[in-house]
Amino acid sequence: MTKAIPDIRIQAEDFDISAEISQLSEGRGDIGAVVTFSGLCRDESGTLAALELEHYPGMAEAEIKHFAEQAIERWDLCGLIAIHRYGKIKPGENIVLVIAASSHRQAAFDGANFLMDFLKTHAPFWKKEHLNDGSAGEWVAAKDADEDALSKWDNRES
Amino acid sequence: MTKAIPDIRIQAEDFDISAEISQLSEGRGDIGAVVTFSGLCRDESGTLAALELEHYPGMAEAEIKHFAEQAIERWDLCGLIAIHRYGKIKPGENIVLVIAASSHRQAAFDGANFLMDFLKTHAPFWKKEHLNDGSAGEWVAAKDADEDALSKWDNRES
Amino acid sequence: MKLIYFSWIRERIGTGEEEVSLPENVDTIASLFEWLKSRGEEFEAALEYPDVVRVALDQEHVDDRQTSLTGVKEIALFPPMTGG
Amino acid sequence: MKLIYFSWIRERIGTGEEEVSLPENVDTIASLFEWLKSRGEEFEAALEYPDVVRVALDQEHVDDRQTSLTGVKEIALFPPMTGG
Repeated sequence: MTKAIPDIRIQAEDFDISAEISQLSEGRGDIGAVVTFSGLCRDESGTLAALELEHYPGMAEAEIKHFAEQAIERWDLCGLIAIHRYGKIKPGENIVLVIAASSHRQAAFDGANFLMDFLKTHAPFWKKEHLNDGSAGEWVAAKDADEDALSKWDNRES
Repeated sequence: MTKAIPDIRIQAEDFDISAEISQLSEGRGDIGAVVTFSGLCRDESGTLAALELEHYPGMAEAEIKHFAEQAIERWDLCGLIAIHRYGKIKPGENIVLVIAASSHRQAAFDGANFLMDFLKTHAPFWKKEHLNDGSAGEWVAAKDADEDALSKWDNRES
Repeated sequence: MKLIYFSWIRERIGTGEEEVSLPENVDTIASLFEWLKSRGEEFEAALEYPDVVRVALDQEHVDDRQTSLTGVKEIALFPPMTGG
Repeated sequence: MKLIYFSWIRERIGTGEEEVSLPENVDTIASLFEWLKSRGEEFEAALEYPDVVRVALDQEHVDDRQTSLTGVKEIALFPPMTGG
């Protein structure tokens, strides 16, 4: 069987999840499970006006593609899409989308979860906060918990 | 905080994932992660014409609601939707949708995954195959693997 | 008392539901199975492998075959579920 | 040689990218850090906590600070990533 080719996009525009799923599954009879993850901008209890996302063009696509190919290989996915937005994003808006399609449900869950964990810690994106009170926001600090989350993909048979 | 109320629907009609996500997250600033699972009818290498889904009205809703409430409690979900179709479903068409929304990504993944595992084994639905060659199809047999999948939710801190 | 059947159990019995009056000594799931089997070969075929038959009393799963039927209004018999 | 900076490292240095000619003895990431710090207090501020600074050589993550810069065309410095 031909390996699926990951579809990676870094863009300012929003995405439509239903349209992306259709694009992935249309006309295919081998897909039994589709898992999507969308990450949204939270308002941090009303204090946040927006997040500004900076990225490293070129490297961002390459890094996500690298881990997307690992996910396809490890869980034998039928298809994998990752879309990461950059620029100013307001609370309630989408930041990131991962879609994993597989014949079986656990593979689709694991593939999407794995890619998100690596995207959080390995994709060259940085978030700066813009606050509602007009004060200068901080750069969001990396969380140890995100780094720790990677360990669940070590030495584990899928 | 008020507990989220699960939105459970058993219906013949298809669903629109983007519309369902909007319904769940519109106007909310506390949702940081939305995970959707959709289960599709496979064509079983071209042999399958359709699946026919029978269910136990009343009990189907009640059972899914029961496990949906457990998921909301255990992972402190902001929202949870489950839609299960019945009737004749062709290859490539949707069978089931679960959407879990949370402040944090692993909770959304786990909540959706948990509900799907219980739905597979505890919700009163049965699938009958209709084959392309016109021969009488079989009732799909329950899989031990689906029963085994439940064990990953035992004795585990989330 | 309403009895409801699903999937291949429904097909083997030949009906989806029926109203019955249980004899007085039929007061547990186990005795219900015995009584049903006595009602004809379609029931014998449906309950050929009683261990795989799942039971819901008033729409709640019940595993223990010695569970009492007292006060129950609706009993459903069906094979292992295959939803999702 | 192109140097690229992101996030608060870019802000502290005051520019997103620059073309530089490295002195001959600046041939590893460690020596690059020392050389940059000698270029002024904005660089000293950016590299105040060198352990948290991540490095990519030609768009590939590199952990080892003794890695050679020979043949490298583009070096990026940035804080831990916070995507997703």
